[in-house]
Amino acid sequence: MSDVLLEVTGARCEIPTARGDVIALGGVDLTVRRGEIVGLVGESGSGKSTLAKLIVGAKAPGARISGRVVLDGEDLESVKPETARGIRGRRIGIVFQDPMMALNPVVPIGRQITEAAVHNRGITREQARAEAVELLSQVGIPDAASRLRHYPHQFSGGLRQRVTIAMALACDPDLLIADEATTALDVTVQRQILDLLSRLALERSLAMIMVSHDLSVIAGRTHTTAVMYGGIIVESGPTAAVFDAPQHPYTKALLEAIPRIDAPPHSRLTAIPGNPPDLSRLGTGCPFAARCANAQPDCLPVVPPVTHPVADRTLRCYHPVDSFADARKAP
Amino acid sequence: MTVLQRERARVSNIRPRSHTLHRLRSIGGRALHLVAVLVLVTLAGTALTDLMPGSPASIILGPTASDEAIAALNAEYGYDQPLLLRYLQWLGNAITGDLGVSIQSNQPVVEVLLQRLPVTLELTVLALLLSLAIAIPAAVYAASRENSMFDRIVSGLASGFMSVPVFVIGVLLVYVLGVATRWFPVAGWAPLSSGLAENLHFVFVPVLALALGEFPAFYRLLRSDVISTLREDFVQTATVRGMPRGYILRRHVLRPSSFSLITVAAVAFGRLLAGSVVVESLFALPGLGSLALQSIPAKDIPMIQGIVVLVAVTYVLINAVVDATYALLDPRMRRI
Amino acid sequence: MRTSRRIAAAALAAAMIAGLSACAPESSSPSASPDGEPVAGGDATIILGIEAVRGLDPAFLFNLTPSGDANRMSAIYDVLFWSDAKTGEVTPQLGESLEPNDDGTEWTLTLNEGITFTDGTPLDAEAVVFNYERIQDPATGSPLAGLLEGASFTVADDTSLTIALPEPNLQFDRVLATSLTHIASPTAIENDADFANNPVGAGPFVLEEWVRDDHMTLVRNEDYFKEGEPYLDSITFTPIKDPTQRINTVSTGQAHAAVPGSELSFKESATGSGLEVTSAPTGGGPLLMFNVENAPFDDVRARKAVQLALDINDLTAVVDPGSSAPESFYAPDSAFFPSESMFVQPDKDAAQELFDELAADGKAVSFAITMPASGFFTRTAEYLQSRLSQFDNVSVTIDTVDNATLDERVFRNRDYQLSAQIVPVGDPEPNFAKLLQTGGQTNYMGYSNPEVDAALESARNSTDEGERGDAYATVEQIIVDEVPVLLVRNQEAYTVHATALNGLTLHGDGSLLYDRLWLAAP
Amino acid sequence: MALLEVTDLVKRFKVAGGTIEASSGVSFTLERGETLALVGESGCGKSTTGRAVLQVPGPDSGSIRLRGEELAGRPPRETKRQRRALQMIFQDARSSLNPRRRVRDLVAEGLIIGGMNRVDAATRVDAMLRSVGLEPDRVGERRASEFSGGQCQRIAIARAMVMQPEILVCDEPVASLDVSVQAQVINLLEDMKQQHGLAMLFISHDLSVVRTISDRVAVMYLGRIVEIGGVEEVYSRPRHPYTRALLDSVPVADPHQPSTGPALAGDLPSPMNPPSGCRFRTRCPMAQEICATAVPELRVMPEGQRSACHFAEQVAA
Repeated sequence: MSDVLLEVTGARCEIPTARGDVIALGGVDLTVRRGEIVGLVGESGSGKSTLAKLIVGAKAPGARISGRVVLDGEDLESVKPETARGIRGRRIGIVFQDPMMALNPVVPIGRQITEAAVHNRGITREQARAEAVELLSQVGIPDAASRLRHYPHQFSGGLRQRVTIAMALACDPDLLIADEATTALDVTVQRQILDLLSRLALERSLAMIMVSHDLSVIAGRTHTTAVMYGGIIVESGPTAAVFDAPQHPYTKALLEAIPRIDAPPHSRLTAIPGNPPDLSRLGTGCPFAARCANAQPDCLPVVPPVTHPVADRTLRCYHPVDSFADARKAP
Repeated sequence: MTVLQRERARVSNIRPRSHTLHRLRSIGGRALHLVAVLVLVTLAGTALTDLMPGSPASIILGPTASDEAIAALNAEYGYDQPLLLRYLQWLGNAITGDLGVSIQSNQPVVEVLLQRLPVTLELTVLALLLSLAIAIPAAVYAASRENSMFDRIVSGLASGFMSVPVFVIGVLLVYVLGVATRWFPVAGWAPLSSGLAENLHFVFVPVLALALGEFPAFYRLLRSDVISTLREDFVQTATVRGMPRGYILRRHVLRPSSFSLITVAAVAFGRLLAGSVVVESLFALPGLGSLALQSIPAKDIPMIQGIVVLVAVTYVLINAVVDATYALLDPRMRRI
Repeated sequence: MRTSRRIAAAALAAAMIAGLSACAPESSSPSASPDGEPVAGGDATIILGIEAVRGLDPAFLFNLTPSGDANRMSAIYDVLFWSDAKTGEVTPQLGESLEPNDDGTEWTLTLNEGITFTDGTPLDAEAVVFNYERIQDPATGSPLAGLLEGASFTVADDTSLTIALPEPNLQFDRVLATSLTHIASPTAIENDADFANNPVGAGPFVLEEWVRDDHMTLVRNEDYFKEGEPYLDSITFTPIKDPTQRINTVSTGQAHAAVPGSELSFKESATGSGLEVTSAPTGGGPLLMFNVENAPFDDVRARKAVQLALDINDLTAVVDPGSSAPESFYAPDSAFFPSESMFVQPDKDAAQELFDELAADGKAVSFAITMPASGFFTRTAEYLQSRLSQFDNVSVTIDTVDNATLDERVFRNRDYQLSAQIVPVGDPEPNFAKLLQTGGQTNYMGYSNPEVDAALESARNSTDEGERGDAYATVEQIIVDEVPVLLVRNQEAYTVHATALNGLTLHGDGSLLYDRLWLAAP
Repeated sequence: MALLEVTDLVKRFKVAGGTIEASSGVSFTLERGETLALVGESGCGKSTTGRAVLQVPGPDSGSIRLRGEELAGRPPRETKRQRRALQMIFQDARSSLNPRRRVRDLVAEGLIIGGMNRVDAATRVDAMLRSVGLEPDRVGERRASEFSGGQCQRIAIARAMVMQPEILVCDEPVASLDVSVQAQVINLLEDMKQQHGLAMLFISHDLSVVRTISDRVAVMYLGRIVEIGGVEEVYSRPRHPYTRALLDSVPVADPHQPSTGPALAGDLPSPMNPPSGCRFRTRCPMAQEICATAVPELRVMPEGQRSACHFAEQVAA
């Protein structure tokens, strides 16, 4: 059995709109190993959610998608759509940003948790219910058995997200995707959910993709980090390495733009000039070039290719940060 | 994006606690509402007949009647009294269940209404059920295959039927199902007492005419609601969890998409109840519509008021049913 | 003096029920029922236009149209005498004879012997007098009271009585045969307050069940005075408002006969559907009436101008396809039908001249057409507006009103300029007279001409057909010259029926005689 | 005398089934040139309090004094002048700007309504646009709908600042902005404060942002201030268990610094019937019996901040 669980290669996604094609993904490779927690970070429009949805087989209406998704050695593009849907439903779980929206308001949560297990794994309703009770207690919902009958609106925001996590786990998947799973939550609840996800990943040997706009969320909880900008992964590598020694100018600038809770008051933030790119008006070259302090004329004609400056790391930049000289020290 | 959504989540968390009091208040409020509606519409019914030309007496006695005879008859029925006094007298009797006697036919109004109601009720209920039975599967299927050939054909048909008045539909159906094929009778009515098959045989074409008139509105509404539900996150969640399309449509999409359909269907029910005049007269059905059609020009005031009361009460009842249905369909509406 | 306002009511009812009209080419002649020996038995369904909403009281024979009450009353009460719908000729039925004295002031009515109402009460002279005195009684409020105003009755014996009229009238038999011909059981009238809803007569059929707006079932009167009649076991009357649907029910076999209403275009669609049409072309018909008491039609030139401006052939073809334009006020079969039409030909130049002349006098022709909201009348109004607006110095508006308003404004207050009514003229007496004589009951025009009054009077008091003919020709010529009314379509009473239904006889304004109806064995 | 003095501010809302006291006796002061942050999780009443200060809508009871002059409960007509000294910007700048109007008109609106002639207003508007980093000749004639979220927030800031306010109330001004743009707006607000001697009431749920921009901070929980004091003091030595838990929950963008301390358990209780005594007691790891019966008062702590906790002295450092 290979160490690699998921391999995405050359993923592209173009969405036709009235203003022209939006290139939501411009050729992305991503590898997730068994048990690995990958952070996928980027600002709005970076393509991180599109990538997550592409992996689970969801797409915007009319979107044109290409690239290969190989899950545990099986190429999901080469099998029938129904088969691929079944494999995905069974082996990948996904948790969305807003639990209120991700849960059907008029169906009891018990049914929502069990339906996929009944359908994908062919177990009986009773078995599925028993499992659901177990799952709900695992994700920290007290009195789980009696709450199966309840509807989403009868739960608080934090509990609701726990319910969607239980749903995602109902088929005992190998990969869990948390797409901005804590963004809509208060900071104390976010902490609870992040702790829960970390614990579940460990206990169940889950591989996990944590998608977030917030570097802080990714920092302490992932093995590897991929930074996205303008529809491509600009930099990836072991989380500590990426944070300590960012090589892409965007990663570095992003880290400096974050207000730090341990900085003295009124310390000036290093802002990135300009605005995130308009994906329908992307130029030919590096999408970050217009805002980049290191940009040179050669950044513009062609998107930088993927390079491997050191083992385990990828970079798409012609003029990387001299990261080793500039390395930040751990406190 | 963040705070706004959190705010929404928080608001939806807040549930009322004092349910009994709330429910009592809402029942009391509804009863009060019913009374107010009834008073207003029956008063308007009385006043409207005042505004129409001619008097009941001149219509009863015919064009040859002398002015004295008309005055005498008006006095006998109390039509020389001021509007308010006349209304109060009527109201007093109505409270005891006496809606008076028809000026036209001399029959007790309550008796006539009870005789007519089953016909119209059957017509309305069946028409509504049939139109929903056509609209719901068609709308769900079309919405799930937006812009497909099926969608375009059915949506075109719906627009077509919407722009054709119901009497034209009726005439067409009569020709096709009655005159040309002789499958169904072209007019008339068989009460349930003459057998269900016979009854349905007579009622089918009028019901179909009404249903074809009603289904476009249902179809279009449900189709667009289903399309927007299909864009909801929870549908996407179910899809990526590997649930089959049909299951998702049945289990996850239909119910949350049907709230406005229920409201519109209820309004349609009320409208059909008093408004199937065209179909009732085309098919010669002894229902409330044809009764109203006779009573209004004849200035049969007791009958008009009786119809108004009946329709108003039905409207209020329907609203109660709709509320109950909402609670059934949407657990968020339930007062725990 | 109050007679035939009921005609206006008939017009109203006809207007109410007229609806869709199909396009049809030139009308075909009515087909006759196949001859053959009548067969007993069978149940017939007959479709009428409207429900007898106010019950069936002979004193309230309010709606004379065949699609309304007259057909039902003929089945239940039968007729004392009937007037042929085509010729107006009076024939006995329950009655045996009806003879005037020389000057027409006294009429002797003799009944057939041994007739009883279905409740056992004898239909004798007393019963007839009871009915007629009830009509006279102001407390009854009968619309027919005017027909018997000032009359007195003397019972001679069980089966005969004399009717003394306040004024001579040699045509009274025609009045009696159309409007005073239904006699109800005095016992039922006296004992049953709701008698109108439980009618008891001596006719061929007895009321068995009546579900308003649905059906009225009548069964054979086993004690009917004619041996072997009626032939049918039962008759069911069903009211259907939509005229096309009435024909559809017959063409699909759901019913045996239907009375389509006043529009003649349905004849064509009925024969097209393989149905029989029994009809009686009569005189008179739908006519425009000018209010001669108000501007602009108080000036004869204005009426004349409209007459000259209109091409009645064209009007007929447009408004009621399948009907034809009239050539006289009298039916083609009538003895009074003129050898040469007195009706004027359209002359647009002459019409324009008159309109201009009136405008120059400061009397420009500007008027409203007050019409009931029904197909035939509405189309007529629209036709008038479109054709007359082609002329200068004319302006026409249309005022479509409901029947209550029409009754109030036109028939009661005469607050209109141009309107319309339908007056069938089987015989000129009584309908034509009541339309045109000073103060006549349907004279809503306010028209008065002593010459016309005199001619009508002399015709009424004459039994000589030649004398009557001269008088009616005089009347026709004056009406064509002075134009208080303008006839716009021929009139034809008709019933559409399946081939199997035989023995249709049209009386009065077109109702059937029910004793002689029979169904051919299938 | 403080520039702004808010005392015992109460604001209630009717909702289906009852009443919520969103702001439940809140008191604070704001000095000239000072930034006070109201921080807390959703439903704590921070936005309600901020809006009540601007009378949108006004409080149900309590006092709001601007330079000693009472604003609460007085008709808008009488306090027009004072209210111009208070301006506000919102989280969703896009929807607070009419998308069909031109930027110059949007910014000038308050001045024109205030009675300034158009020429003078135009000069002021262009100067202000420049100072928020927008080139008036390039953006002035465009419509608000053509701009991104960050640029809209700049326009909103210009629109508020052109009125020359003494106090700017910022309601989650950067919550919906991307990190890279958020830094621009925070820096801009700091510049405005420096240049114009502005006082700010800064409402936010983000403790990192609050740390960067504020002088003082008030931590709110279920309609009450539980701790208030200088940013340094509160962040380095919190004296309320809720503040402690909040700080522990904030994720840090440093892979070597894992979350510290135990996570706070449970969810926010229903604001319709908050817990008796100390409202935080249902989730507090330190709760004792007294917390259910006695409402803790804000007490001055050795570090200078004030904390409303019976056991403030024992909160872990």
